[in-house]
Amino acid sequence: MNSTPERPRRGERAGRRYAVALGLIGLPLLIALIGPEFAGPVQPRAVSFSAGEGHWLGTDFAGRDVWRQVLLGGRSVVLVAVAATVLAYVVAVPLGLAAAATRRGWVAEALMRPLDVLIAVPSLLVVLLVAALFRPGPAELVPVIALVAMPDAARVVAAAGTEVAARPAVEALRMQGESWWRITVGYPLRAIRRTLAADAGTRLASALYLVATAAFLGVGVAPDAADWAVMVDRNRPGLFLQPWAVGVPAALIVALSMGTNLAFDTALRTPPGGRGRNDERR
Amino acid sequence: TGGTAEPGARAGTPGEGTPRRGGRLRAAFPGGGANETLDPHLANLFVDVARAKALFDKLADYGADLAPVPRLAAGWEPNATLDTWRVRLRPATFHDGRPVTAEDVLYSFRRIADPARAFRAKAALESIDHAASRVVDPATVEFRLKLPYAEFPNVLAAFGAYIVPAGADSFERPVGSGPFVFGSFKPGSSLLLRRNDGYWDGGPHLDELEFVIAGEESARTNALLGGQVEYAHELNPATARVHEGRGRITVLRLRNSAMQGFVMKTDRPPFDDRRVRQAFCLIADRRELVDGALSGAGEVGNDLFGKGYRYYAASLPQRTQDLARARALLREAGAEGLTVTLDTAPAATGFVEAAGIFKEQAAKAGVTVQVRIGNKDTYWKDILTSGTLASYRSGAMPIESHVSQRLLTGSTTNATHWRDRDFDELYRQIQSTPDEASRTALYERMQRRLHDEGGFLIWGFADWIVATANRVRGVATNAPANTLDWARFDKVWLG
Amino acid sequence: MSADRGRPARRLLLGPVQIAAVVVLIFALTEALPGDAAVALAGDQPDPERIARIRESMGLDRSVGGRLGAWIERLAHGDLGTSLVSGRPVADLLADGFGPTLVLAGVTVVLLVPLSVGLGVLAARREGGPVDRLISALTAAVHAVPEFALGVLLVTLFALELRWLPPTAVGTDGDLLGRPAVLVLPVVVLLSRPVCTIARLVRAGMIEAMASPYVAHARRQGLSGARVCWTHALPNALAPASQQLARTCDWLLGGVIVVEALFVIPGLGTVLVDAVAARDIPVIQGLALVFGVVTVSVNLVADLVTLRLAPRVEVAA
Amino acid sequence: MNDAEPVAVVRALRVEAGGRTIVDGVDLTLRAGRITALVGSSGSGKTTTALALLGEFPPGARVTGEVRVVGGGAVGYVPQHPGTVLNPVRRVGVLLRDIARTRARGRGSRRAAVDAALRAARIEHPEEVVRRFPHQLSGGQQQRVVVAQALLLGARVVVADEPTTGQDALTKQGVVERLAALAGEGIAVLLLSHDLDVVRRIADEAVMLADGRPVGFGPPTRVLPAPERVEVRPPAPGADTDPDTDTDPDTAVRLEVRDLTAGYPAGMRRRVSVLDRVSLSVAPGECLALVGRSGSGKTTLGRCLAGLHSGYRGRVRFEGTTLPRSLRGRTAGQLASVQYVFQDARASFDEGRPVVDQVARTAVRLRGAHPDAARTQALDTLAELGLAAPVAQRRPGALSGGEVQRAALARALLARPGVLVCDEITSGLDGAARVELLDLLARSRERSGLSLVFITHDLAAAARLADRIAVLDAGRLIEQGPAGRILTDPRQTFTRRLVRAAGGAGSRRRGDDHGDPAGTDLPGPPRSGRE
Ligand SMILES: Nc1ncnc2c1ncn2[C@@H]1O[C@H](COP(=O)(O)OP(=O)(O)OP(=O)(O)O)[C@@H](O)[C@H]1O
Ligand SMILES: Nc1ncnc2c1ncn2[C@@H]1O[C@H](COP(=O)(O)OP(=O)(O)OP(=O)(O)O)[C@@H](O)[C@H]1O
Ligand SMILES: [Mg+2]
Ligand SMILES: [Mg+2]
Repeated sequence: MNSTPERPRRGERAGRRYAVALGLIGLPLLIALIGPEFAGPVQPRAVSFSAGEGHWLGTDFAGRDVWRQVLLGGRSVVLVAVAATVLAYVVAVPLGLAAAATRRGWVAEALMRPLDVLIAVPSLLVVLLVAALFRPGPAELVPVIALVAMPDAARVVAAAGTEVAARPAVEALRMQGESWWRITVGYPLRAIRRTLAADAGTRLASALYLVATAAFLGVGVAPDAADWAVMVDRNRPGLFLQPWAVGVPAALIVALSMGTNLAFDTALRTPPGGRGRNDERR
Repeated sequence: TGGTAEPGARAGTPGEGTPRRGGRLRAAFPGGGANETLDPHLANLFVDVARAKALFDKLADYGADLAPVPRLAAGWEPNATLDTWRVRLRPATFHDGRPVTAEDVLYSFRRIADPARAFRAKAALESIDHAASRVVDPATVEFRLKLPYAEFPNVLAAFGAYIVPAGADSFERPVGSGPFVFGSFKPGSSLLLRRNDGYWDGGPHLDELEFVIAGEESARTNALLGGQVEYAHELNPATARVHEGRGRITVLRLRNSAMQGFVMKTDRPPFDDRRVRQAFCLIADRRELVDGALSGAGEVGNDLFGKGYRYYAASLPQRTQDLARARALLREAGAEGLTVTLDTAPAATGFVEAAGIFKEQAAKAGVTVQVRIGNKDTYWKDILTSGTLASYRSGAMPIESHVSQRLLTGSTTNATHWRDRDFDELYRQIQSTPDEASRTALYERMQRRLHDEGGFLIWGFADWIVATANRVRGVATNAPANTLDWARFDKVWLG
Repeated sequence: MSADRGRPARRLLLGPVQIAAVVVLIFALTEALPGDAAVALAGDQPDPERIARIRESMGLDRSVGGRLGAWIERLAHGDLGTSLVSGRPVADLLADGFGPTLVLAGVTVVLLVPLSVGLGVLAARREGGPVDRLISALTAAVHAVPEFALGVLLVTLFALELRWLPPTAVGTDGDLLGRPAVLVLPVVVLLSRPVCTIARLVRAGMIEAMASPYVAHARRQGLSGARVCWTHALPNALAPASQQLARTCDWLLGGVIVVEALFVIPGLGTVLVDAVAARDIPVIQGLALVFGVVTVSVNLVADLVTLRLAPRVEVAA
Repeated sequence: MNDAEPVAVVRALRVEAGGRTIVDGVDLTLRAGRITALVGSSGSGKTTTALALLGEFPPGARVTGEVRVVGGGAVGYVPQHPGTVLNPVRRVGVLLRDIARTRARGRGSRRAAVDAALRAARIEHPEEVVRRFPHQLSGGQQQRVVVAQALLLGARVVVADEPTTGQDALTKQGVVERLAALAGEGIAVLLLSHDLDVVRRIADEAVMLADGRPVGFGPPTRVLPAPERVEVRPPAPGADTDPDTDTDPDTAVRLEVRDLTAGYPAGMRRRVSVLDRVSLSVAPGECLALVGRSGSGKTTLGRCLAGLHSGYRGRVRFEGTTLPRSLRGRTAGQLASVQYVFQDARASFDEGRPVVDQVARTAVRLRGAHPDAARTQALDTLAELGLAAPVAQRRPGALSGGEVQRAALARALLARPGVLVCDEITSGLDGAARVELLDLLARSRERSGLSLVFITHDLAAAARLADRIAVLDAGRLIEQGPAGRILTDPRQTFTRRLVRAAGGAGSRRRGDDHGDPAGTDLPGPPRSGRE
């Protein structure tokens, strides 16, 4: 067994991977942020799902120019979905970790059981009701989507945190009189960051499409709003007539979600180097 | 008065040839889920009507121009004052062999009108004095009406006015007089029917007819393309455009099937001012609405219901967008810089799109339209009483029905709150006029008034799109949805 | 989670309470929805007099509490009530919907577990390698593709162009197992997103576990790579994935609206959508009961798995 | 002595990591049937060298030299920290059977092999232990389980890194005998140990490392310094009045334990009892050593005091007030007053933050010190314990076993506790470091009246530091009294056996425990200059 000591430098490859991830996020983000500035004025409608005639990506279900809609449609997606996902985790992480860390059974039950009840309620009902009672706009949609995503996230967090909360390192933190926040959230959060990133990355896409469903039911953005997720949903009848109207916004959403996930993956990559020694010394 | 529509033109290639007997046709419809029943008087959705029509008959049905065509009724005669009508029945039998008699007719109508029940057709039969109506002989019914009613045959063809055997109240295994006999039923999923060889209008060509439920449009299309069904009801205009002329399936457009528009509440500001209503009618670019909201599958409207139907005032000039005049009218009415809320909901295809388009058009006339998305399940009730401006649509019905249901002071679904004594009087006058030519003139007068100052902004008439497998023959194309030749599977055969 | 032992027992006791809470909450939400069955039934003929009549005939003129009470009373006798709209027993309606849902969910879960765990493990074992990058990119991408788009594409390709598979389940009348071919595409669509989420969670947990000292130690003992991976690392990676799996079971058993619609499979999702649209409260209540039972039990199982995978909790002070 | 065939060879090994050379120019030849010992002070590179034999290196290390295991194959390895290498979610039996299946066919023979290995590793009640999760074992039991794993593997080379730490003298004897027997079976053993007695007794040759460089090679007698005799400190005058009374009415009581009965949950409703009505007390400035066999409940007792184990009946009082059972209920002051140093020091650190930051937090949180001041204090305390600033600024993963152990002590000391419960804090230390550490504790006792509960297997250390010794056997406190008396004149048979075994582990007590601490056997530059 001859040791082959020199290990290849992996920094360069990581750099390339970051570039791919950032490129994937960057394009949709750029369109979302500056797109509206370049959208230009409202144009007269054409026949829906038609191609050509000055519409280089064709027209959408309501006869509007797809490219213009794409330029306009990123902001709400990015703002609402990202904000909702972030909000969901801002609540779910402390909640889940607190449930994982508490020693009193009833505290854990009091924290988590109501979430089970929420989970059992079809989101369709929740959104319908919110639509009927509050007629919320995009900003108010954020908490609604967060509410739908939060219980699931909290459960995943609690599950990942359960093992961490029982580690001797946590006992040592308690021994040091560390703050509740550091013991319950700070340290475990680092330990479960990979799981959290994987979970959050996939939940983002779900949040996006919930925006579209909600829009159709009258919550948040208008059902014919320029919003990528809404576009994907509403242009589906024309999928074969005018694929761009679904394809382009869907591709942007896929890029956004994929880029986010890959960026997480790259950022959390195991540092290069020997395995064994590192391991023995955890 | 009994009209006779010429049989609808049949689809298919010119050499479609003579009908062939046999085979099973599977027809996919959007449905009402596991809650469906086969009670024809409960019919509500298109699929209910199509199924009821296969199993039952009405006394009359609507032709392509929405004039009543005799069915179980062989004919009808009014008295001089138009308030008593004798209806003669043709010889026909129910599936269990019993003849269809005057007794059955009266039973059916009384069942529908039962105040303890809430059948949809009840409102249409309101004009009949059920207690005074009577059996003359087994083949003749005499209807006594509360008022003179020149267009009473419309009632015989009313939506849901099916004739069931006397005493029938359970429809687990329905017995009707229609062209098909009940086979088996799985609510929310499928209904299988067999040919009724003894049908009075000639037995169907098909051996079997199966209705399958597929709520999603793409599922119906896919099932059709994949050979799982032979007939798909209600396709998207976009889907139609994809497949039209490609030869894989046959796409049929049933013109003038659904009126599309907005309703303005004529008794509430700002629409209590007729100039504002007129301005709104001038704001609409109807072509843009048809193209954008209906994907081009339809015709523009002229703020009048029933384009192409009997008594339609086709001579009135087509209204087009005129923003300058609209602005002027608004200025006159002191309603410059107006802001209105437009209620809409995904309750029907094109609603939300049309609202969005109209919003943009209104902006050009300096009117701010705020689109408010409501709940689709309660939409129709909501807009009946609340709001000022709302999306609206209507299926095919005679112009008379439209007027009596929506535009009279006592109408139950008067969404424009159009309440006008003179107008009511004009309607009464029409119904007391036996002479058809005079009636036509009166109808023109009535529609001119509506065109000028009514609360309906009717911008278009949507095609109803159905598609069939290429071997399906005999499907009528000029039959708006809900009329006699629409979904008339007894005349269809497999080539 | 806490150190006490009575946890599973207490959870079993809490279960009925939770289910009751679900039922009451869903009842309250449906009640709070604008409109009722009469309005929904009246549709575009909202003749007020007719609505009042329908309301009366449905018993909707009774008080809210009275109706819930009557429902619960009937439930105590094992009677789920009858549908307001069709008058059919709710139990029948649910049974009709539950069959297809169970088949779909069952087949999906049976395939989901090995597939997602397999992909996650495969990616984690080669972190940063081409296989991992491929799996990571694919799972991230596929997860963001909407179900209907995937469904439509698959149907177009495999059913309409290649004609290998039937495009919808039309004609099976809910008997899906009788014609397994109709299940293929729906199950693939159903699998698409959960496979991605669970695989990503497994991958994340596996990377963590594979870098742990106990896995390194297992490797030193000459155990085969596969064994180290599957029996030493994997159990430590499964807790979050098991929760997500529970969520997926929940989702599948609650009815999967898009797939049911796309493939014409009248499962519980369709029943729910129809019942909500019709404001058919007895049916919604019946569904609430099903959802409550399903959610509470799958969550309980997931939590027991989580606790088993963190045995040290029992000594946590 | 060079006649047996070499089975593993290390030539000119040089390992650089974190910008410094950890191991430089180490040569090692392991021969079949021979025990080679690798000795040297804590942090001298022993573990690094041993892991190189397994082909493992610190992350980001630059490695030159040659490592060759003749014929390849697995190398048995007993790691220094058993706690972290045992899979937390798998039962001990499964972990062992997994290894057995690579060699034995059939369930029966696997089971037999596992059983034999557990017995060979001196585990009592193996049938009970196989059903447990690793965390349900005491530190010493875990250590023996990893020894059993190495035995099961049947490798031709076995590397044992501190296999006897955490074992009481009686058990240690057994483990040592087992290692010797292993060599007798023709297996090459590399023994890394601070326990020079053990090395002298069983090693065929020894390599001594200092700062990563080999500084001695040859038979142990030549390489290692000559041992000295055990000297037990004469009993303090007046302390021997009533040996079995744990309270002295004259002195104040700082910590008092009354009728402590503790256990662990086992199965749905059962509990296993680990401590049975233990009562003891510690006076201010006093050191009570707690000794007993591995698995007798020492750690459990310590954890009860610290509030880390709350499943007990009875009472723990600090200066007259009953302490809440769980440390979650304790105030900062109460936390500071009773501190605990974990037996498995490595597991008690957050692997993501530099050691010094973690150590300093104690002062910040429990004494309200300013973060900068806390850091200075942390660095000072660490330096006193022989951990220079550059070491302290690394993450725990980059510290040697003895180094983390000392860091853990520093972390607890920074609370300026009234009572410090030390759980096996000298097990990973060489003689000199141990002496330094004990002296530091002694100074603290004098300076600030620190009371110590000193859990140890090292009777010599106990003798050096403790005023009194309490002996635990199977959860019962069977004897306690002045240190001198217990060590010289134990009354209970069990204590007698324990003391005898400690004395006889190498026929002599560790000579380096007493006498001149600076003149210990380990050459090399002064500790403070090690970096
Ligand atoms: N990744 C690393 N980066 C920098 N220094 C390291 C790293 N890993 C270990 N060291 C240092 O290398 C030295 C040798 O470590 P090693 O674990 O080999 O010592 P040891 O002889 O086994 O000590 P002990 O007896 O305390 O276990 C220690 O001072 C340690 O701090
Ligand atoms: N979580 C647990 N569940 C069940 N039994 C346990 C648990 N933890 C420890 N034990 C058992 O309790 C007994 C006492 O353990 P403890 O750790 O207190 O021993 P110890 O005296 O510190 O031993 P060592 O010297 O080996 O560290 C042991 O037999 C051990 O197996
Ligand atoms: Mg070491
Ligand atoms: Mg211990």
